[in-house]
Amino acid sequence: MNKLLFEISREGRIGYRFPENDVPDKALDDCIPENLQRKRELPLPEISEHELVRHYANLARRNFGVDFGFYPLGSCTMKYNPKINETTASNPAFSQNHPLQPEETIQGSLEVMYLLLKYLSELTGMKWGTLQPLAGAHGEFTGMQIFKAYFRDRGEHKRTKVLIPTSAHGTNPASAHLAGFEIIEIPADNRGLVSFEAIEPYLNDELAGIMLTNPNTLGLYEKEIMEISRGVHQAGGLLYYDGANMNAVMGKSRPGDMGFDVLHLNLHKTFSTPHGGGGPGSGPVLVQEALLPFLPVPDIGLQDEKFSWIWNRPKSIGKVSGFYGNFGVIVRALTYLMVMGKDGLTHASEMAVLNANYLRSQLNSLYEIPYGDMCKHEFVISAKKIKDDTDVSAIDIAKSLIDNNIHPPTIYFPLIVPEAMMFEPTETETKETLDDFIKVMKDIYKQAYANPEYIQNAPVHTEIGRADEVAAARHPKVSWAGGE
Amino acid sequence: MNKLLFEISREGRIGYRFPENDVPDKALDDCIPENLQRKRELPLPEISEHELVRHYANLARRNFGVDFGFYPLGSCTMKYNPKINETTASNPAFSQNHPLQPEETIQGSLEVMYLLLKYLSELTGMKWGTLQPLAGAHGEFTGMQIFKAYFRDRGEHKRTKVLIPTSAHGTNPASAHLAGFEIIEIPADNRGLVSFEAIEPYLNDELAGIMLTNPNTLGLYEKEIMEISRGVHQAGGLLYYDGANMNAVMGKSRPGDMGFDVLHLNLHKTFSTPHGGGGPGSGPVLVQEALLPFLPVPDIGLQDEKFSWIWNRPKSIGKVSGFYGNFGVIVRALTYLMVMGKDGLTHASEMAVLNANYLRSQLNSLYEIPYGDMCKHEFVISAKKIKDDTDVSAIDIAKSLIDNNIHPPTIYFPLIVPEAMMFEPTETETKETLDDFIKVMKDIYKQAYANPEYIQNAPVHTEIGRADEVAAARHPKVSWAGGE
Amino acid sequence: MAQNRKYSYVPHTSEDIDEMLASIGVSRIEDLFADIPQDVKFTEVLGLPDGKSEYEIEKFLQNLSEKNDRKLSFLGCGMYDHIIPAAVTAAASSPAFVTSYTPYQPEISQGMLQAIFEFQTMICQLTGLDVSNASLYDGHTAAAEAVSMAFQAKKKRKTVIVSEAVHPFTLSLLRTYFNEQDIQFRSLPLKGGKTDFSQLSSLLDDTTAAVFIQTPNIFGILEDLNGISELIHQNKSFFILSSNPMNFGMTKTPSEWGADIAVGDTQPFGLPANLGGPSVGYIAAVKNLLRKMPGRIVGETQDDRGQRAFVLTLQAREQHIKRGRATSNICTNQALAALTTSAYIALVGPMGLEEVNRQSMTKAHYLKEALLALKEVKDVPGPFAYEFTLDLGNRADDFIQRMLGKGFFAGVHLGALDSSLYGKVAVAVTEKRTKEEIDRYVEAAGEILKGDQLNE
Amino acid sequence: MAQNRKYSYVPHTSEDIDEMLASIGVSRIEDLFADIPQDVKFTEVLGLPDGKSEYEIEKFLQNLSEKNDRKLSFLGCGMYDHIIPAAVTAAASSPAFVTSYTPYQPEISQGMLQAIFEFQTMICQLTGLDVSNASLYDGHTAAAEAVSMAFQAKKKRKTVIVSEAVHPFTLSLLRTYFNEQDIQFRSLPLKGGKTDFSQLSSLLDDTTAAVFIQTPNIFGILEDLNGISELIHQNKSFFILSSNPMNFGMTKTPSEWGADIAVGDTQPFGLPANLGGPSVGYIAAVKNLLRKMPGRIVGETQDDRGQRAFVLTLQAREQHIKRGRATSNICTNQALAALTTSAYIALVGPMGLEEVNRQSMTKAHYLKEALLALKEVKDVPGPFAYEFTLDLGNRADDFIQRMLGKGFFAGVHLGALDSSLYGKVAVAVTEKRTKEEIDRYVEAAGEILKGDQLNE
Ligand SMILES: Cc1ncc(COP(=O)(O)O)c(C=O)c1O
Ligand SMILES: Cc1ncc(COP(=O)(O)O)c(C=O)c1O
Repeated sequence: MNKLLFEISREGRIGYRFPENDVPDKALDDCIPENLQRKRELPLPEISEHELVRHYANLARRNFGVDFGFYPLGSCTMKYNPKINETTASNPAFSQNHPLQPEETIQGSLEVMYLLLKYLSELTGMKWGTLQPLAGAHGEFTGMQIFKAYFRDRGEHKRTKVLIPTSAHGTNPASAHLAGFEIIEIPADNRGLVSFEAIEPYLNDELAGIMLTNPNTLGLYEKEIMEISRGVHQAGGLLYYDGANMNAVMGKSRPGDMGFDVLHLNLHKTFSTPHGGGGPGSGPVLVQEALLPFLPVPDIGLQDEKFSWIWNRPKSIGKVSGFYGNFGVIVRALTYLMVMGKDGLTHASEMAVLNANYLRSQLNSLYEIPYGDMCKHEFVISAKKIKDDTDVSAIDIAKSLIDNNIHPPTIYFPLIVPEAMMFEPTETETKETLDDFIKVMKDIYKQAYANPEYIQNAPVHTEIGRADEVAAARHPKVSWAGGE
Repeated sequence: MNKLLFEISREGRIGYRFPENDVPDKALDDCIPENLQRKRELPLPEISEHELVRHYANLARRNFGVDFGFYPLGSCTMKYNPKINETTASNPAFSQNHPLQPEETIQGSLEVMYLLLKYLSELTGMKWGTLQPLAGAHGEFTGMQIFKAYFRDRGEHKRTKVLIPTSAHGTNPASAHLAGFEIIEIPADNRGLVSFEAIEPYLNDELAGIMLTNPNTLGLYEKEIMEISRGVHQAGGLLYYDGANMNAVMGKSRPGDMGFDVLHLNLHKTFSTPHGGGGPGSGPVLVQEALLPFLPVPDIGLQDEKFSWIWNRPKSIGKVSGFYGNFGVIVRALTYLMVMGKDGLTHASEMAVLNANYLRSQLNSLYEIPYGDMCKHEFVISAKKIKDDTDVSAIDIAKSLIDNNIHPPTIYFPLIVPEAMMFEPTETETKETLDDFIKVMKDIYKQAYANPEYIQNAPVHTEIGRADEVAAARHPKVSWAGGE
Repeated sequence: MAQNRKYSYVPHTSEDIDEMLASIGVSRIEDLFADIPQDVKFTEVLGLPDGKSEYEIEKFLQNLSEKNDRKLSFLGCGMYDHIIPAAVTAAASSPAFVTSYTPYQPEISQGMLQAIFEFQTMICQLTGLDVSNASLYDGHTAAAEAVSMAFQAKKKRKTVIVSEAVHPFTLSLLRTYFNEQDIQFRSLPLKGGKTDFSQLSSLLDDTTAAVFIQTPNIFGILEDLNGISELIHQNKSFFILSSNPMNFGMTKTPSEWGADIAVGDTQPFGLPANLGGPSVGYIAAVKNLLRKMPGRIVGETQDDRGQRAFVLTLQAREQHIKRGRATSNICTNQALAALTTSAYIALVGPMGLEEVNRQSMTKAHYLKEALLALKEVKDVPGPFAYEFTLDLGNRADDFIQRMLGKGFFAGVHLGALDSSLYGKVAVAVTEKRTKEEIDRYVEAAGEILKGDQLNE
Repeated sequence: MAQNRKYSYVPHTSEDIDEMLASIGVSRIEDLFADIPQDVKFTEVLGLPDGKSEYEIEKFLQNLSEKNDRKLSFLGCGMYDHIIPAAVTAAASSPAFVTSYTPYQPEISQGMLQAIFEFQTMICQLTGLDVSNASLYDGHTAAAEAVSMAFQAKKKRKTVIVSEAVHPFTLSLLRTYFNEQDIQFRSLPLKGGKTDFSQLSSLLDDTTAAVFIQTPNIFGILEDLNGISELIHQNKSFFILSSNPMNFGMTKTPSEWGADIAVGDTQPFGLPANLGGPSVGYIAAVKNLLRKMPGRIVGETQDDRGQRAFVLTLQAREQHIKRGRATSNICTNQALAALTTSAYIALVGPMGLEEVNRQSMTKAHYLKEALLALKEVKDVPGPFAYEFTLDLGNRADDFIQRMLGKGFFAGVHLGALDSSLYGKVAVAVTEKRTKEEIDRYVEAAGEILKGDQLNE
């Protein structure tokens, strides 16, 4: 158990030495009026460099990452993050540029961004886009603002409704709401799919559009996608594609060809950039031709072999983040995309789907998989029957996986599956890893019936046991408050 | 427990992609005669990049380093290894040079080596030296060859005896022996020191010299050093200084001023370069003026602001390693030395000695410290009384420290102390760390008397328990032999 | 034994594939995609380059990077060129942090959870406010989240008052975020290089959810916020204060000014500018806004063995629970970058922050005085820390361009961000710049500006 | 609040120092050095620079490094410019490996111990021999350790026969190591670019402890060792074979040639040249030489819970136990670099090694043929893998110098290593070189050499 930085702090300890000041000293009062000066003490930690390094080295030992084991966290595409991405991204000639440098001094970086946009457009079948959104949800919000700007431009002020399947990721409704849309939840049919039938009632002049992910969060390909997209378009609406699941269909099926007008991708999923304990990510947005005018500014232009920022976009929704996106993440994604190439990306999707279906076929006999008989890159188990039979729930199974050095799947999502467990193995896992995992899942199943308490008490091999989340929320302690 | 690389290997698995060959293909037989071609299969592992990364990431979790906790391994100076050293050493403009590049293309690297030699000479009070030796023992061997060349040059062929204290590190006699000298062991006196009296009988025309470290391996300053050096010199012999303990005396006492003729330093101890799980290190050798002609070739020269290799040294002992030393380690050491500067190095020695004496003074009441009443950078406890009383031995105490997340000291060395435990805290540890350690040592002491088996069964909190070293040596398995 | 070029990072041997297909019960990979309707199946070849070896792509990108050109930088305007200690970067590079995701499973995520808890604490310590979160995308979106919080907490109020001295990109972004018919922006105008607070009373009314101020403002000038919080609070509105947190090493902090919500970007704490990202948005607020906070929050609790444990908490605010009614849509944030900035703060400590501030301030004042001594130069006057603004009028672009030719990124022409700021050039000087560099800047500027005068 | 410049990396506050001194029972730091006799106390000020900030030293070293100049490299001669996969460097950079020392304590060192056990195994797999160790300093000192083993195993024999085609630095080093009166070196002479084995029988006698051969030899030429081991073994001497192990991807391995001891340097496996170090000496031997092996050896055993465990073993050979009678004096070795090379071998695998060899070979042959087509160029003939030698006579230095001007490290003038090799230039071509680069080399060489001819 690590102490907190504040608990190892010692007054007067110096951690780092700066160069000596080499311009003539100047009194603080001569620079900054007294009433603008800080009076409060800063109660920040004072530690040595060695302590700093040890602190984080030991914290790191207490964290699981995909570099350490199987991490089939559904919807998150925890694939291997190639180390070469770190090499290219840490090149100081990329990483040390200021966003407001003159354009002629960042031609290489602009080309990186331009190429990535070009390749992503081709991969998704879209026209062009922006790299400005800083994560998937941010991309969704950007997309919804583009919807809005489009309808505003057309004077269609009545279009305020966005259809979102009940199985959608929480960010979809949150982003649409944030952008001022009214959300209509569309239930899945008994196949786990959105049927044309289900959306038909809403195909009217109040419809702004629909947000879908395909394959959907059950890992199933939306079979009626073309009917849906035709219907939405005929009703004057737009289609938004949540690209979180793009890893299933690269080179196999393009959102642009499915009729989507706007989409985001998660570079930190499909394109192998590391997840960083929760970020930074990157959520590029791509659009069809008709929506180009609404993209955030600045765009990147290429003329006479010179790249430049283009600010003059009168219909643009404006800025959605401070500068141009998480450039460090963008370099990594381009590296990956270019190493993989067209065949590599297609092959990645194929193997991702193969791995998922292999797991699915092996777990099928014991665990209930309520929807579909084939999946794409992920699938969802319901532990409901086990729970009813043994009182062992999805979270218990998840915790038991931890005891087997496997990161749990996404649980209790999508909401339409009771006791949901969503597994996404990704393509970079070996058959041996999958086989080990299958064995563990079978053992857990047996234990659940034979000795349910054993599973309910998991994990036992970890440094901490289950944490009291109710107490955490009831009496929130969200910052260190001294030695109390 | 990690599987071995060989155990995760799968035939046909590809871990890495090379660029496509872009010159016309050529048949193997057209290049290499058939009878020179390999016929044997190479049974090497076949794994994916993700597996490789995971393998080593998990191995790393199973290894303790000074980045993770207190590591008071005596004689090894496990101080903090500043991260800036890694930054400067990994600069490709340093790391990617070939040793046989034209001199004019490595002027920067030659200057690095030149500066380091210059600074080390000043710090030790010597004239000049070589960076070629690749570790401390290698430096000793180089030094002994310089002794030999010196006497050969003077035609003093009878000088074959080297005096070495019984407390010396094992590499001292091994290096002297390897260089063809006969070793005379000098016992410590009851102060734990080498007395002039003890060496006096050997001060004759068979004496080649003496190898000493000062402070010695008991952490004690050799009080009679000036008598000894005068005696040895008067008898026509030379003095070799094992610089492993230099961390105690920087800016406080210089081997050159003590009368030493040749010495080595361990850059991986005093100069903060990381120990790398056992290497690489670096063992520069420095000499007094009279011994300059015998240094290994090439030397580094500076003329008209141009650095060059100097090969023309007819009396040189020749080469002692392939090229010029562990350059990567040299860059790190120079970085450290320049960050520290003269005051910083002196202060480091002061604080190293303060830390050691603080520990010593706190442990003194419970543990027997057979020699000295003040120490330099390290000190040696004897667990003999505890062993006699409780049957808990030095190794048991060491293993019990492991259970407390502390790396054990060096044990059973120096050989002159029964049940020896040699502690070297270094200057980069905080008082809090020392206080925690003192508390653990006190608890262990109490436990040893109260519940000796508890200590004898340590460690229990580790992934493996005590290993059967006898079986390992009796039936050596030194490589993986398939699934047997 | 030619290598199959498709196999990048994919471990499957052809035997693996055969075995797996067989056990699934299909015969070809294509069968796994049979559920894709024929009319949306992609049957062409992607118009992307062929895959290449890592080595070739590394060379390619190295070559691209060499088309960039770095000069001596005096740029600020939201991103600052401070010294980044090697230990900070090293501490944050551990694969265990880098390759993990959001710490949903506390039992195997205490490392990241604790690091974020420490980040939250340090943001509270710096701002003097009570609560913070696990990070937001950047300082500009943090501004939007703060305004959004204010609107959520004051459901009936639809106006936000924004100083005209905030970063133009922040302003642009706020307009993107809050473009609803019923939301109104009111501008608190400029007076010289400062916000004209004399107008505040008249702008405040019962529709005002929040007042948004930035200090140091876009000109680098430190706003005098004396009495401002009282005005705002009398009106039951929220006081949102945006700041470069590096300045807290020396200047008054949000709690001292009475702010309810503090936002900004922690990039100056150990992150390279990286053409604008990743950086980290911070947000801190008074205690009673805790349940309105956006994004992840880490809290302290106990495990079932009675040990201290950290967990994601108050998730009922978040999109995965609340969906359309969440306090924010943020999911993935900037965790690793937040960890990096915590490590920076912890390493340099309060004394280090003071040192950085003192040096940056001293050097910035040294430069400004030397430039003003050139006579040809006018400034936007006002007290500042380590960024100031010159008023070069028509010569601004030319000055920057010609300074570029002499090896300097001389400053940011604010007119490029907002045309109303035409002629104003913001110049930032950090502790990283040496006297020699600053003197060269002055010399170069002198040559350019004096030359100009002659030619005019 | 000026920083105390002495405090680099030292955590002590002045209160700490006071408390500790008090508890020791002295009043000043100086008292802790009271045991140093007055006449050896250093009382002056060290003639070293003042301490500086990391940032300044980093800049200083960056500037120094820019005095170096990298060209397109065709250098070999013991160090080769192969592609280094990013994953290899990353795998070996873990602080847990970097900041540990020799794994004396198996309970907290299984990571390094297993990694070394794997290294040993891969060296055995590559050479075909039975046993190996945890690494030696470099390939050249490994040669000396091998000869030393032979002398120890054949106590009465005092002669070693060494081919004249071994690396001159190896030879120089062997002469440094074994300069005793009673030890004799006998030379196995050259015949063209190969060792003249017809002389071997006459040199072998009952004083011969070992025969030392290198293949590929200093000219890059693959020695034909057919029948050699039989000759040597009939004489009860040891056959020591030194090789660049990269070649084992394609050419006959030590066990196939019947060698007793194999040595060399694993630098080609993932290590940058680093001006010559760190690299890694490997040594492998037949089983019955195990107890004569130098340095650390890791062995497999079991712990007291019955689990597999790795430990340092056979320590009775080593200096810390045997002292003067140890098999070698080596203590610190090249562990981390050895781990790096294991990671390389494991990542590229047997197919990768073949690929590297096939490409390097093809490209080297492509270059050599193109150069020989220039007519002006003679070579040292013989079969080779990816390094060959040109015989440029008097033009060697000038050629290298002028190629440098055109952007190439064109080769190593062997005459600089050993004057008897004057005029011979060794040229290495790895998989890293592209056709375009090689073609440029040929063009440049053509210009220089043809020009020469005209001027002669
Ligand atoms: C299906 C889906 N949509 C959207 C998101 C939101 O992406 P981000 O977390 O990058 O904001 C996620 C990721 O968690 C997701 O899985
Ligand atoms: C006193 C002493 N001398 C010599 C050595 C040998 O140094 P190295 O291990 O670098 O060869 C050591 C290190 O272990 C030592 O402690």
